[in-house]
Amino acid sequence: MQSPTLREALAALRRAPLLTGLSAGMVALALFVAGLFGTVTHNLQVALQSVEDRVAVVAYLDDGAGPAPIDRAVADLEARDDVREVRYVSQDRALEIARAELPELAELGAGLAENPFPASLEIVLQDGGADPDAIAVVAQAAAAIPIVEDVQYGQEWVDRLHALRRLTGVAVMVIGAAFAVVGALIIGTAIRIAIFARRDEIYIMRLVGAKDAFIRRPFLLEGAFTGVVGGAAATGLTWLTYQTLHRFLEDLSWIPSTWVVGGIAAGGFFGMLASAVAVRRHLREV
Amino acid sequence: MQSPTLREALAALRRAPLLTGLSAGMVALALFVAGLFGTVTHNLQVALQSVEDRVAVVAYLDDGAGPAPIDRAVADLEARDDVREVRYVSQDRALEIARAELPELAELGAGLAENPFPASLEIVLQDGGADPDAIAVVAQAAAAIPIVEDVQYGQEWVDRLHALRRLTGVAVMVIGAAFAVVGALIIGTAIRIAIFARRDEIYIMRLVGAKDAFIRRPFLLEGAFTGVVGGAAATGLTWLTYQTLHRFLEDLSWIPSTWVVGGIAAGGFFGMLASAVAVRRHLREV
Amino acid sequence: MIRFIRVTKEYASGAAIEDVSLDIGKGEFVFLTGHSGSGKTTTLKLIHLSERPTDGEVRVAGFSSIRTTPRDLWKLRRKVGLVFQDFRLLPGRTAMENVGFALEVTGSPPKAITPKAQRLLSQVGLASKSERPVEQLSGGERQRVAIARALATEPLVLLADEPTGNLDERATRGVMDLIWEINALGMAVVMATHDLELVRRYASARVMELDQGRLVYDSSGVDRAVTHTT
Amino acid sequence: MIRFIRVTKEYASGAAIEDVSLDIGKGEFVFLTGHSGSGKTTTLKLIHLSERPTDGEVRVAGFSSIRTTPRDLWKLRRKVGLVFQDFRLLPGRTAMENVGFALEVTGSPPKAITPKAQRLLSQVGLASKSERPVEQLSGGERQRVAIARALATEPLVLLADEPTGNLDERATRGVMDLIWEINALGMAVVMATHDLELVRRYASARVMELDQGRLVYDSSGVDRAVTHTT
Ligand SMILES: Nc1ncnc2c1ncn2[C@@H]1O[C@H](COP(=O)(O)OP(=O)(O)OP(=O)(O)O)[C@@H](O)[C@H]1O
Ligand SMILES: Nc1ncnc2c1ncn2[C@@H]1O[C@H](COP(=O)(O)OP(=O)(O)OP(=O)(O)O)[C@@H](O)[C@H]1O
Ligand SMILES: [Mg+2]
Ligand SMILES: [Mg+2]
Repeated sequence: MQSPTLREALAALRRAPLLTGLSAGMVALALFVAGLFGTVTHNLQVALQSVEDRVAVVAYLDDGAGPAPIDRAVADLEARDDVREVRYVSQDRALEIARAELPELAELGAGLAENPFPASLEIVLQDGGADPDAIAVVAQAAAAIPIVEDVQYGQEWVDRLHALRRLTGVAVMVIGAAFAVVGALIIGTAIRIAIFARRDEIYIMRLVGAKDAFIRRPFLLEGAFTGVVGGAAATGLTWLTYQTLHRFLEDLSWIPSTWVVGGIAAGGFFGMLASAVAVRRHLREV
Repeated sequence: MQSPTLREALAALRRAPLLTGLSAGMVALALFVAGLFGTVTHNLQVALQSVEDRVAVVAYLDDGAGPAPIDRAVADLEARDDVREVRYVSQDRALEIARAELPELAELGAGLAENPFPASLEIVLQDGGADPDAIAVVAQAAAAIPIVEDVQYGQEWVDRLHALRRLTGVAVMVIGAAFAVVGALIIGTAIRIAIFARRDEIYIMRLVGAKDAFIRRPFLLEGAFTGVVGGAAATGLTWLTYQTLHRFLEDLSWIPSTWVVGGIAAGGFFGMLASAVAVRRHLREV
Repeated sequence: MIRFIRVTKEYASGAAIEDVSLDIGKGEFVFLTGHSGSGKTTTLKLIHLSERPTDGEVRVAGFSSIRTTPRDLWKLRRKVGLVFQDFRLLPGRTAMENVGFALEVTGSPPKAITPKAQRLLSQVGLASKSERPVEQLSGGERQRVAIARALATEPLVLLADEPTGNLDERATRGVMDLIWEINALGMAVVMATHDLELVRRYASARVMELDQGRLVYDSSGVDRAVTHTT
Repeated sequence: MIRFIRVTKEYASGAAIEDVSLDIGKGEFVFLTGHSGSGKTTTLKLIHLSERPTDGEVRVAGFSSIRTTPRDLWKLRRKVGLVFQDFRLLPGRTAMENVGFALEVTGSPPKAITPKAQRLLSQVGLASKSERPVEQLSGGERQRVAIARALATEPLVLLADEPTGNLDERATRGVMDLIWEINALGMAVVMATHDLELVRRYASARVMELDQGRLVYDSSGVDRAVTHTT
């Protein structure tokens, strides 16, 4: 004979495959919702990151600045730890960009006596540099360079981005917590119902002299199994949804595989935990 | 004695309140997810609408155009059915806006010999006017006015918005369908489990000579009840989540009350339907 | 009323009933005896069509095992009263509700249900416990509720599987007298039992004995005439 | 072995056992008789502590109803073999698995389980049906599986609630002989039954009679000595 725990768990599956299947399905659905939420969250993060990457301090240069001092300024700034990249934007390029971004400027052009846009250095900060204080430090450093006439860093943008980050942080936490609770309740409920359907059996086991631990173990295994199967199925469903959406939204990216593995493991652990709680409560009631 | 159907349904509730409660809870959770999704969808719609409202045809005016012909042009355009509003933007105002939107332009200003921005008319279309063809018609009409030098209508923007609309349409449909299926499965599963737990009872009823319809009816009522209670609870949960988020995201708006009522009614109808399917299948199996 | 035409019931594990033919008339009282596992319960299941024969035909109160669809089973069930070896009461309901339920299902006028159920419960000696959930009744009490339920619908046939298995002598006599009385009014009774004492006491009843699924003895022999004495 | 000290068990509906004191020694064989509803099942439930007395104390094999916590109940249960009025077998499992389960739970060496279970099933006459799921067994067969299970763990006390209620004469004799034999080896037996025939046949056993929850007769009277004859 195999281990009693394994055998009992398999017996449950064999005797009531419907029930176990339904529980696993329910868990899968709960985790699927979590998976969709994860996909949205992940893509939000990616999107935010790409916006953050665009946060740059712009140092406008004297119109007369020559190539040598400009190169030196670029080198100096790039040497800083908090700066990732420095890009030089010439006067001509600035005009071009302005034309592309503001339709009204398309009207300008050859008609102008002189290019009104100054040359500039776009200073891209290291990751996580969107913090207003960190930006101010870089801006001061840039302002200290002689050929720099003025430094701008889109105060408004930085603040807005910060607000957005806080907001999405809160939203992710609140909705994420809601989903986690929902998932927890669904798994727990599914397993309580499974136990409810087998209450006679548990009662008989006790009458025959089984220790609580002995009764509990197969349920824990079953819970873990249900959780893992549910988690795997949820991953499959999320992947299908992702694939479908991906056809229309090419920017969409798949959640990191660590999340997937973590999610399935959490499903298993969580299934076991929910079983433990449900059985413990049930054993106390009988 | 009351109606047998009602009595049986109440008896089920009385005998296994846990089971009925758990089923209703599960339905509530499924519908809660639907509620959250509804909130997101609704707010996406609101956001899209507000972006669409900003879609305008811009007619740039001759620098020498006097007030009288401008007023006439405004009046003519506003008389059109497909135009909601026409706003006059003077040369000075155009420069101001440009400065606010492009930091580089802040450098400009007094230094310029002449304001390079033309005056313009911003023509806001009626709701739903973001359709590229409708815009082209208005643009042609505007171009035909003598003092109009050029007409721009952000071809790129309109196209992008259209793409976004299609995209969100697809996303809402796909994810919405996924959630609907999830909800359906959860309700159906919860009720199948409830029935599974009562299989002996159903069997006995049949042996005593109960017609299938007689056996089925209390389950239908129970399903409808579960659905409505679940729907109401889901509405409560969604409302709480909305309230919490609203504190941080002031723009968030509550889903239309028709959706709420529709959702609860759908929950009831759906619970009944799921019960019907589950009982029918069960009765066929016994 | 009940006719088996060369009926065989095979389970995966072998035949529980083999080539049994029998004929039970209206108002007959039949004891079905035989060792444990000889096929008594299976025979009763075949009569109310909760099992279908694998071979042969069962005809009961105008219903044939060959033609009756699952959809129509309820019509047959209303003509047959059942007392199971394991009671099969509706859990979580009172004795009253269990008896009342059978009446309700078979379409008794709602007003008549409570008094009738009450009367039946008194007849089996449970008047004082009618409002008790069946889980809180003793084994013998449950068995009597099951008997009251089976009699409630005034069936044409009563099928009883060891109805006295959990009853003491006094209760057995009470229940038997009740069934005997109703039988005298025309209800056929098929009672599976291994209580030979009981069979001996009601000597005027017909006795059939099963052995390993075969009908090995029938007291009414070739002559199927009914002799009913009280 | 078993001692009731002024035990009363009240249910919401009234007292099922009232002020009962008794003392059953090691290796005694006791028939517990009484009418339906007199408290036989309740007495057995009190002995294995699935019900606790509302008043008084029950002591069994060193466990007291007052001090034993629910966590420790399994220790008592392993010393008590149970045969229920309604069998209480684990559904969906074979006869073999049901008996084996009891052995496993009580920590028998895994290798010994199958042969021992097989031997017990043969002793109750079910050798050929040991691999059959219990749902597919007849009433009497289930009852014998329940008896085999109760005996499997070689308990100090066997509590049997109408263990012959679904058995024919032959099976009854087989089962009784088996229990009687094991009793001779020192296992105490408390058997609730309303089969007075049985009580008469095993005349050397002690007889206790309950009536409406009171102990109204005890054949061993004041003298608690055991006279065991085979
Ligand atoms: N569902 C089933 N599947 C397989 N075999 C079955 C099934 N039900 C009964 N049997 C077998 O059929 C035979 C007859 O069973 P049945 O229940 O009719 O016996 P019985 O005469 O009622 O016995 P008892 O007096 O013990 O109740 C037995 O050997 C039993 O094991
Ligand atoms: N859970 C319960 N709740 C309330 N009353 C109960 C409960 N269990 C038993 N009773 C009552 O207690 C009394 C004794 O019941 P018990 O089951 O001990 O009788 P018994 O002697 O085993 O009878 P039988 O021979 O019919 O099995 C009965 O009147 C019964 O209705
Ligand atoms: Mg039987
Ligand atoms: Mg009893």
